[in-house]
Amino acid sequence: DAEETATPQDRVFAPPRVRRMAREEGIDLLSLEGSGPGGRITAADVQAAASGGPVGGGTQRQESTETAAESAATTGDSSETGAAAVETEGRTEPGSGAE
Amino acid sequence: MVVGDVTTGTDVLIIGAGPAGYVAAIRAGQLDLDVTLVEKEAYGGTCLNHGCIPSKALITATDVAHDARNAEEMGIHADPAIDLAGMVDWKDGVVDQLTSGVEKLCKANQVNLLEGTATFTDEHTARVSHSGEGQGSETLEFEHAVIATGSRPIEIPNFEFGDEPVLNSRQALALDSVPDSLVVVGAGYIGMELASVFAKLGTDVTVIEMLDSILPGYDDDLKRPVKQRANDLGIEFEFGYTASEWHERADGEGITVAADPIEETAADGGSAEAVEGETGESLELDAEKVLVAVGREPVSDTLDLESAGVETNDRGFIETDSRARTNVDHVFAVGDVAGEPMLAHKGSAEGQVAAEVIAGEPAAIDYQAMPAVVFTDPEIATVGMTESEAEENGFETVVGQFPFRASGRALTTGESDGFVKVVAEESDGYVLGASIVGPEASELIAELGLAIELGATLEDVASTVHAHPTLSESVMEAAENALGHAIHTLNR
Amino acid sequence: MVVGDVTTGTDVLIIGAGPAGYVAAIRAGQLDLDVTLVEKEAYGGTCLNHGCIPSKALITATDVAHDARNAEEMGIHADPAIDLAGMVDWKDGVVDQLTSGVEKLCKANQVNLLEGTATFTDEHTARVSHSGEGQGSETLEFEHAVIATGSRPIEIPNFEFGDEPVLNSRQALALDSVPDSLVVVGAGYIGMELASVFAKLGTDVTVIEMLDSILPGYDDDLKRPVKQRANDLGIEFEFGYTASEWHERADGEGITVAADPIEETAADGGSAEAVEGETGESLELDAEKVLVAVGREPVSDTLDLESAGVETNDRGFIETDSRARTNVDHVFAVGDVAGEPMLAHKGSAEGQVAAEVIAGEPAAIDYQAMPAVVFTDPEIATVGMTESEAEENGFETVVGQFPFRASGRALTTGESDGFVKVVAEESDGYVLGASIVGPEASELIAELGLAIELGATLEDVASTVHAHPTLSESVMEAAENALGHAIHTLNR
Ligand SMILES: Cc1cc2nc3c(=O)[nH]c(=O)nc-3n(C[C@H](O)[C@H](O)[C@H](O)COP(=O)(O)OP(=O)(O)OC[C@H]3O[C@@H](n4cnc5c(N)ncnc54)[C@H](O)[C@@H]3O)c2cc1C
Ligand SMILES: Cc1cc2nc3c(=O)[nH]c(=O)nc-3n(C[C@H](O)[C@H](O)[C@H](O)COP(=O)(O)OP(=O)(O)OC[C@H]3O[C@@H](n4cnc5c(N)ncnc54)[C@H](O)[C@@H]3O)c2cc1C
Repeated sequence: DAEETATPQDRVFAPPRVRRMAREEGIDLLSLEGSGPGGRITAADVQAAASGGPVGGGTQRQESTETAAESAATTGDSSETGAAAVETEGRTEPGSGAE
Repeated sequence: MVVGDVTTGTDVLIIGAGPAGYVAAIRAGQLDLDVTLVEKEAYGGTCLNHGCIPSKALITATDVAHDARNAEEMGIHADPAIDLAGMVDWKDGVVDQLTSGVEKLCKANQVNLLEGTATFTDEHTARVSHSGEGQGSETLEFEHAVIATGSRPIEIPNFEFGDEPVLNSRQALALDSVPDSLVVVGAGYIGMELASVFAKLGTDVTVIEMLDSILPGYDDDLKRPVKQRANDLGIEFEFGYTASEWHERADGEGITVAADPIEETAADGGSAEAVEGETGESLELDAEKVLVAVGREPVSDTLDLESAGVETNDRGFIETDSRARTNVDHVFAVGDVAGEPMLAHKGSAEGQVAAEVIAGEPAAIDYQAMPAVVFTDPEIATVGMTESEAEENGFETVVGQFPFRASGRALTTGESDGFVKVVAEESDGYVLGASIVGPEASELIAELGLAIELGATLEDVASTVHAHPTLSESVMEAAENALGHAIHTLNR
Repeated sequence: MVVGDVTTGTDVLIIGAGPAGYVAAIRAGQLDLDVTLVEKEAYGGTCLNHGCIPSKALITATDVAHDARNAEEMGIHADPAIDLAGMVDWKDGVVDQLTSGVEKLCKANQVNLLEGTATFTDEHTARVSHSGEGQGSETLEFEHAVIATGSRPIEIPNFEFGDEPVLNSRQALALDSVPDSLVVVGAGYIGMELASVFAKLGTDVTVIEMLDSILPGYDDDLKRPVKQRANDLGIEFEFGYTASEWHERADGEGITVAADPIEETAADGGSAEAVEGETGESLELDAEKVLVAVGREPVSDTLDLESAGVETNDRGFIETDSRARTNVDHVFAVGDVAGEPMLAHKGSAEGQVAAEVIAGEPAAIDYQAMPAVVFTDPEIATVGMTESEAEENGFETVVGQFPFRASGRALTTGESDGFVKVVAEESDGYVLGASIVGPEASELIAELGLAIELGATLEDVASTVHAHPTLSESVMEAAENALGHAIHTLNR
């Protein structure tokens, strides 16, 4: 379904998470053929390119430093005490500091 | 005009011109189907005439006055006078503009409009009776039918909507003078929206609710700012009570509404208000009017559905599949009559699907997320799953939150109660749901609905640049918070 | 406090605590870098102290009064009195709350805060001089520096900001009494936002603009509702003129601002106002004050940039690459000083990238779309490409539009001027850009920004269910219109 009136060559249609993955992997998104709707580049396309072949289970995805933070946030937020913690932290937010 | 009994044929017969039916009709017209839309009362249905639109018009208008009256902190001193008759005229003008718009859009899309009440006579014919004087009825043969007859307010024993001081939401929205006092039965979204409107008009409002809190079904943290604001407006609550009857007062100065405590609630002490020294005792509330807003029921019993072979479930809803089809293949049902959530946009979405399926398109109801909004003060909006729903569905979740009191934009509007909460799948960060309570919650939820539909992750939302200063930055910050790197609130 | 000359070291030196600098600092702190943030004046920079926040606070507050005063149609009769001193106090309270929040957030993220003015002494050191009495200066050694010194208002000949009746935006936002009359020089977004504020406060406002329309750079259809509303507010415009000088009036009753016609405009008859029988003649406008809002210029000349070897372009901006790096590898520049668009969220986004790059992350400025908002009445918001930009970029485009007068929600708020416009790539339907003028444009643009970032298509936006009744439905309808099947407006 790629037509002649294809999109200008320097525009990539891919979500931010995929763009970051490509940067992490050192892959130029312009060199990829998107497999998503309308040719959108997906995470799987980047993974495939990174591993030089078709995609596997998708579990090899590199997480940056966020992984640790994510799990910390989960343990904190999934319980009642998590909610209480959010309240407490509120004291250092802008907007809550006015006397 | 058709007088007497004539038989005409149509590809698609649509019964009911509310947001489900008229949208189905317009879409079917766009798809070059021959469509007849039958409406017995008013184009636009409940939503445009007696629901969404008039309620939101009065909410906004009373807010303009309320905001000005309460802006002393901002250096504004105003004592607005409200002329309810004038306000209702304005609201009626808005309604007229929209309903006549619907009529025009139907015509422009080649929809045949027919005024009358439709009943099925068999699987492929319906009778339409015209109510006007000298108007008879006619028979319509159809290839496909779309039932979009909507819902009506539920009556409770001893409170008949015909009796003068007893109001349903439709009648409450049409009052042209402000009652001194009002009892609202039911603290669902309609009851709560109207309770705020009247409180802002200066009415003394008391809400009676069977359960032990407002807005059943919503998470406590979402309700809290709404309950607080309602208290600030002077709205009184009687939780754990059910309205039993009303009578004119002996002094002729209004009515008394009696309410009985709910056994369970009183027994387990669930509601502080209900037990406080008067367990088991009935309440007597004096008021000028009583608004009954305890829910809505499908209009499926006045259609002779049996003649067409269409079945309903035990609550009267017509069950449908993902193509909006009933148990009868060529008959579809959309909107409130087809089940929960009874919301206008859900009906419109189903209406589009029905029209497209009839036209042979591969349409289906496969939304990942259906938004819902409560236009209280502040607004509540939700889309997708709550944290506990996500967990029940087997997801490991991560949650991010951002309080509006940390939003620059919220502070500049003087409205900073509430928060944005985003629920995502932990490992890949896919956004599963969101809930917002606070300023413009109804608008802010749209971005998160799109995020869910597109399979966006927290990172996608967090790394999209949001304009400053806007409330929408709070959506981004909630996503960043879930990722552990919000800028304007602390993480962990 | 440090007195005398001491040398300390820091991983990351950030100069300037505006939305670019403080966000870089917080993010760097989150990434466990050792950060020092130097600010010479006030945490939060221009944006929080003299820009975005105070302007939006006054816009919202004056709107509350204006809306109430003009709600007779809705049945509301009010004659609000505005106490500008009180309003400014409130606004200052909002600013204080936010700036002290920034300070706390920096500390909570282990950012070392240093008050003083920084100048480079060589590629790896800077001197910070403290302005307080008895305060000396100190030398800081850094591994990386982030320049976030922002911008300042441009002065024009004969209008010095120190002179009492001549105001820049900062001074205008701090006035505590309402001027009877005001000349605004420049019809860019800052001039237009403040012109509306003062008109709503009751000031007679005249805007002088060199070009032949307001808001240069925006499409005519977006400007039209804003110009119309400005006219309705009684704002007068003199297009094709440039302010030449001002003098006190002989009667001591204020000043006279003189303006000369722009040659070209007068010559080609570009501006009706400018040519009408007085081509080539100067204007004399009497007023109490004059606000000069002709643009902003980077603060890059007070930093001894040469000592660090950092170059600027001929407009004084520091040019950077997609990692926010200057020509010197370990020195970054973010925010207004790093170039257009000079918007807070652009600076914050660059600040985050700079911090992440310094921490070794593969961050880059690779946003597909940067939103921009003008908080006029009504608001204008844009994101991504306009139709003509898309065509210049080689796209075949399809455009969809939805007017707010067809939006139920817009009608219920009494604000239905304007429209949503979506520009998409024709063959696959990718959303490329959007522009909105009308109610809550600033919030509605967020969904379209996300759509562009995600590579969403028109169909994605159109088939996402949007809550009814909301303004966000207009976004969906504009997408449907581009696809040829909008429900609530006619499709071509
Ligand atoms: C006070 C109030 C506020 C609300 N606010 C909101 C809100 O903010 N957002 C939201 O999403 N929803 C809101 N709702 C709910 C919303 O109004 C309904 O979900 C929506 O109207 C359902 O649309 P529908 O087309 O299914 O039915 P309806 O709108 O009820 O329309 C059905 C139509 O069918 C006609 N009809 C019925 N039987 C026949 C027959 N036999 N022959 C011919 N015509 C027939 C009726 O006259 C009616 O016009 C509100 C409801 C109320 C009461
Ligand atoms: C009236 C007005 C309204 C605006 N409205 C909006 C809006 O609605 N939305 C929007 O996006 N943008 C708006 N802007 C623009 C916005 O304010 C700027 O884009 C933003 O402030 C730029 O951020 P920055 O961090 O780059 O610089 P700034 O905010 O200018 O901060 C720079 C900081 O650096 C400090 N500094 C400078 N030199 C030194 C030095 N040598 N040593 C130590 N400190 C130093 C300054 O004191 C200042 O605090 C508005 C601007 C104005 C004037």
